[in-house]
Amino acid sequence: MELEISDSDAAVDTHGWTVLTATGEIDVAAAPGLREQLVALIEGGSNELVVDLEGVDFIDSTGLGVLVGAVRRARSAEGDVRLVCTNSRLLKVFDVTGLDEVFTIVESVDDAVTVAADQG
Amino acid sequence: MELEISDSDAAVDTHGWTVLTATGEIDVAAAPGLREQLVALIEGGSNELVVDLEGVDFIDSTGLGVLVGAVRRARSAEGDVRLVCTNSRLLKVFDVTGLDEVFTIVESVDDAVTVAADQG
Amino acid sequence: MAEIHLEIPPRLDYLAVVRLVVATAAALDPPLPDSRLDDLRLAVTEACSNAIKAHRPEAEDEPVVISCRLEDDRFQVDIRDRGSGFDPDALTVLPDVDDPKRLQHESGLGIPLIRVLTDEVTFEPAPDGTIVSMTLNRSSPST
Amino acid sequence: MAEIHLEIPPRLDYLAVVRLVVATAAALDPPLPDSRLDDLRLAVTEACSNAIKAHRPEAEDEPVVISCRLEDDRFQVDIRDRGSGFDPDALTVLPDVDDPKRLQHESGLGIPLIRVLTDEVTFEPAPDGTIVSMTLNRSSPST
Ligand SMILES: Nc1ncnc2c1ncn2[C@@H]1O[C@H](COP(=O)(O)OP(=O)(O)O)[C@@H](O)[C@H]1O
Ligand SMILES: Nc1ncnc2c1ncn2[C@@H]1O[C@H](COP(=O)(O)OP(=O)(O)O)[C@@H](O)[C@H]1O
Repeated sequence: MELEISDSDAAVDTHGWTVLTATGEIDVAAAPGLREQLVALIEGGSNELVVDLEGVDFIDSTGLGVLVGAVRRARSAEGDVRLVCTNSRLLKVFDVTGLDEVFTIVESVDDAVTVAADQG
Repeated sequence: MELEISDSDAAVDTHGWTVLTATGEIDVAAAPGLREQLVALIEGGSNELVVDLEGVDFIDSTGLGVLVGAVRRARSAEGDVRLVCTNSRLLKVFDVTGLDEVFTIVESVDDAVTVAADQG
Repeated sequence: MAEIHLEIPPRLDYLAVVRLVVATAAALDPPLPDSRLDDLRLAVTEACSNAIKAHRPEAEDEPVVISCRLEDDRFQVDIRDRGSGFDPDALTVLPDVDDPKRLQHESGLGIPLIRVLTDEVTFEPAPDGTIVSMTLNRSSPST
Repeated sequence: MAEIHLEIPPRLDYLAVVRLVVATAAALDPPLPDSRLDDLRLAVTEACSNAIKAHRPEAEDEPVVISCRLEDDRFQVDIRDRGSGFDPDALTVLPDVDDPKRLQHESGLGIPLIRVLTDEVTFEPAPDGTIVSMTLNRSSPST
């Protein structure tokens, strides 16, 4: 798994949201790295986070758990973690675990930073 | 492995040479298909053949054997089989087997159809 | 009926190898459909990562064993560890997804995922560990 | 020292699985360099396709066994078949590449390739077959 964080010079206007782009497999080996990054961002005050999963082709329960924890932390700081995902493989995993009802899942980074807060 | 044969409408002028483009792995499972295609072409009179290996990422001894047989058949019909290959993985295999001295190996289809016959 | 056995050291960095082997085997003739391959890949990852985590440190020289049987109508895979065993029916049930407490739980999704992704699963105590046996039918995806 | 064992049915369509497993195992910590991974992938393919071809039809229910040992300084892989055995020193030597007769030979490149791609190879008669043992050192590619 690779991670990349948007900087303020990014071409796309993210309306103040921080975009974390993950690629590859988020499995039990990669999950700790993702968790560390998410916790650092939220504790550093970036509690409006977009995790772009468009380049991710596999996620296991450990990866799901890291996303659950990040959503909890962000929401308890009045923020949110929104997931960009259109890959049917991943959507199926969110679906069968019921997590599609817990996460805010959108189709693009643009959607993520413009949907109204209460749609989460 | 996938195979594709150039048709006469092709954008590139192949000076009468027939171009066979292989992609994927040419291993013992795929080699018979390649052999059948090459034999059919040569017996059908297309004895000036280019085999484009740029999309091939693996070749084993069976694949090499098929190419050797095709070169023999084409040359005994006053033709040749020329290989387009710049992939260092494959070039290494041609090198360690000495087959780089048997085959005509060039860097592009364009080179293949324009080099002088005696450079083979 | 073809069989494939794979023995790996009890280390999480071997999970990618296991995924590859099992999915490649299942894609052979007659292949599992793509969506079932995804189910298999995830179910095997979950079962194997549990097996590796449960494997006793004293048994680190003994492998986790993955055995696949390719049958005409289904694909079966057993995963055997040298762990302390467990009772799959005694696990904490996760809160409903509309319960705010759901967000308190970052783990415990592995076994539920295995149950929903496979057509059949059994957890058998083995001498010295556990054998998790999963079956995926070629037809009629369960999900 | 980690070990991986893989048992496959004696069928050529399993070669891709073997390549994947062996190369993935060898890419783990500490990884073989990329060019050596290529050597390994090809040497293992050649040895395994010989093993599968040599495997006796009556033994079709018995597997071809691939065993990898990952050591700090080298990667070792054994391939064991249930074939009739052979004498590697009695094989036809291919004509020189500048001999026009070279083109008469479409086969016989497997063992020479194994010899040049590995740092060490032995062909041992086993009860009921052959064990081909190949070693690739992590450093100093042989070619
Ligand atoms: N093969 C196994 N051997 C021993 N215990 C196991 C095994 N598989 C699962 N468990 C137990 O069941 C629990 C639940 O597993 P799981 O649903 O995969 O969630 P998680 O691994 O996130 O805890 C594990 O925490 C572990 O205690
Ligand atoms: N594992 C094996 N068991 C029995 N015979 C073998 C084995 N490996 C190789 N051989 C014999 O050695 C010959 C040469 O093998 P090789 O150099 O790989 O070329 P090829 O497979 O193209 O004939 C084979 O044809 C076979 O007769």
